[in-house]
Amino acid sequence: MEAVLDATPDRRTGLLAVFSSVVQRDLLLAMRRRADVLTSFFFFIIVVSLFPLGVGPEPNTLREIAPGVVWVAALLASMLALHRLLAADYADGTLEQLVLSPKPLSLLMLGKMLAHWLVTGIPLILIAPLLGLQFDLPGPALAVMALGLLLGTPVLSMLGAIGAALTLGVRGASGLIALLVLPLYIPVLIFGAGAVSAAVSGLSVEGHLSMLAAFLLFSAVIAPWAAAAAVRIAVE
Amino acid sequence: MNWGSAAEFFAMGGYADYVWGAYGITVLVIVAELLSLARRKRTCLRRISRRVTLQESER
Amino acid sequence: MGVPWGLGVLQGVDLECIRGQRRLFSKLSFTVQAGEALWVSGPNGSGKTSLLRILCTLLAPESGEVRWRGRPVRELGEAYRAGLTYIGHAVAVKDDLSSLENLRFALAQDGCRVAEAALIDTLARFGLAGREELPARVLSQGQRRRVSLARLPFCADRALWILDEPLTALDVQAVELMHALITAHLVRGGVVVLTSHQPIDLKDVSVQHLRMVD
Amino acid sequence: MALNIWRFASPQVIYPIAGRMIPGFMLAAAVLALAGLYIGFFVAPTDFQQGESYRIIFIHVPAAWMSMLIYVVMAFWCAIGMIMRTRLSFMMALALAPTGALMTFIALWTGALWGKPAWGTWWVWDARLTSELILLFLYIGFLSLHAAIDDVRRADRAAGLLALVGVINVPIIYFSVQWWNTLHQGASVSLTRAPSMASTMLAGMLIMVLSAWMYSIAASLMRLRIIILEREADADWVQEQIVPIAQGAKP
Repeated sequence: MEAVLDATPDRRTGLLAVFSSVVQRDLLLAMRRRADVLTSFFFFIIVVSLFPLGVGPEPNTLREIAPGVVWVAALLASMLALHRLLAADYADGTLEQLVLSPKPLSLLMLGKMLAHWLVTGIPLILIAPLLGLQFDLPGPALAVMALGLLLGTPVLSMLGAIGAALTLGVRGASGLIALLVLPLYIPVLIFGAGAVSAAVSGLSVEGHLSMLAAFLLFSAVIAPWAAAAAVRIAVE
Repeated sequence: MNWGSAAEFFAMGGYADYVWGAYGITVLVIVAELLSLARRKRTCLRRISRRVTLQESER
Repeated sequence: MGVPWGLGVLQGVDLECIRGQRRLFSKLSFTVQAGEALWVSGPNGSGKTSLLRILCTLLAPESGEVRWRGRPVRELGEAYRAGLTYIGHAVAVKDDLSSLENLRFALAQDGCRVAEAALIDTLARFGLAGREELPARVLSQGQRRRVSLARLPFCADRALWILDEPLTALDVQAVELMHALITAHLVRGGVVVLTSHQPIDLKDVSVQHLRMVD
Repeated sequence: MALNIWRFASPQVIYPIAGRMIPGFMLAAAVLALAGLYIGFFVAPTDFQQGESYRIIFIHVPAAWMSMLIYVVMAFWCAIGMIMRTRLSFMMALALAPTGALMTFIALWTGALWGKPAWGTWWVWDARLTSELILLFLYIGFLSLHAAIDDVRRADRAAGLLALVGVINVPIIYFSVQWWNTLHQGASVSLTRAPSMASTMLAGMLIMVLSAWMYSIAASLMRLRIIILEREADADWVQEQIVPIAQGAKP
């Protein structure tokens, strides 16, 4: 009986270990619930494939609308998965423990955003060029699309996490998240889709991609702080 | 003075629908806002006074 | 890096809490010395949980403040959280993870890495022998609470324990184990604040009783 | 303690003060509006390009500016509320939001009505109109988040944080849309770029901006008083002082 009373831990770990434990746990949970992960992935594919049915198979128009279609679908797919990011932790009390961790909450939130991006963002980046082929996009445009998504989808996860945190435990949260977060996504949509259409018409894409990189850095600064503040408000 | 007659003024150089439409909407919105504020205040006061009379009847 | 011992004093100064439109309590003050427990009791809805959440900075009081060793906890921030363990009313256990994984991640999140063997040994002591690998989904409410309580042996260097209804759904043996754990922590000079409907009678340690009124 | 100064601005103190200020602001708004419209319609000349339809700017530009300004002021009060933890600041933000949303709504409609004769379509994807539309979404987001959360104190702080995140993003959204607009249609389409303004046109517009400002303050203060009543309904100062007056003579 005595031994169990003060089994002092082996070692106090630093910030990086705590950060990676948050990411690890979320990835493990995502793997355990693979169905959730695939729904947003298939949602992306289905939404993109709907447009040729609606607009018609004519390659020129498809090539024209492809950048916008793929990016809007990416926005919606990543937003679909946001609700899962925090809602379960809020319900079962684990989010409280995260708030009470001795490490800064904004960095732990960054960990959750990273986990969300790895689970929903990366599959979009990999499959998007494939779907681009359906829209008869040339090779370089597909590369720019993948690169644009690589820079843009983390921003979607980060800004989306703020919306998810603000709507924790609120009625109709999934609809509300869209209303709160989509306006914030607009700059990413403009420059992401703009990059692909510039690539299609052979123009330079450096400007667009550097703007996306700027948004990435900008949201990496404000999103964790804002999400942490929102979580503290929700947990109160 | 830009306008020869009242009729000319209301015609607004052929843009009557657009100009008066714009001002009409603005007036409509402002009046609607003020009315809704007044109504909201009335219902709030009525609810409070009903609660006051309720408390007094209990005491 | 745990908070050093010595003057382990937790003070509530004129605490006031308003939830929704109701004032749960106001002008609530108390002092808990090192090595002393504070047992908070009272009917449901009397603000027990809110008081504990104020003490661990999850909830900001309407007025008044909480002091740890004379310094307001708002100023201490991370330093205060580093010396604090809070086990809430909600059992912080993920259904999809096994009890072993739940325990490991709960401790990792608090910044302490523990060998696998020690985890399994502790879970066994908490009556979960053989159930370490099962997903928490299949465990009973009492077992799930024991998984979240299994953290406590590893929080010996955390001066302040705040436990919300730790004894609910526990069988006699687990309650005994909890009494032993809490007593051991108090003997080390720590401070334990807990809520419970059953009286807390610990041998040769002082337990202050704070009764909340509805 | 330093914080107490803010406690002084308690709802009970502000309620009568706001009450006295409202008639003044309303009167100022009316007088300025009459003066502005008089100049706008009877003094300002016809625009050689757009004829008489340009006179819509006397209502479109003030509404557009006010919608932007109110959002910033709203975010300011939310920041104050979060830093100083004063509930009155949040009430002020909540009082401003609907008026801001209505100003955005007016700006959109008058913009569309102005664009129709000039470009033949009701909706022009002009940079400023598009940004105005997005600003309306931000207002709606603020109001619906606040309405969706039952606990008033949490609703205040959550919507307040959204307003802060929003106000940081407004310039980014504005310049992205601006850039997007110039890329796709070239600069010529910018409808609402003020036409070469005769001084009287400019004067009329600026007076109308002031009038819109006065009106927004008055409307927000009226809504603030109602929010105070709703939130302090069971406070005794409301029940003893306000209700009897309201039932008896006009306050």
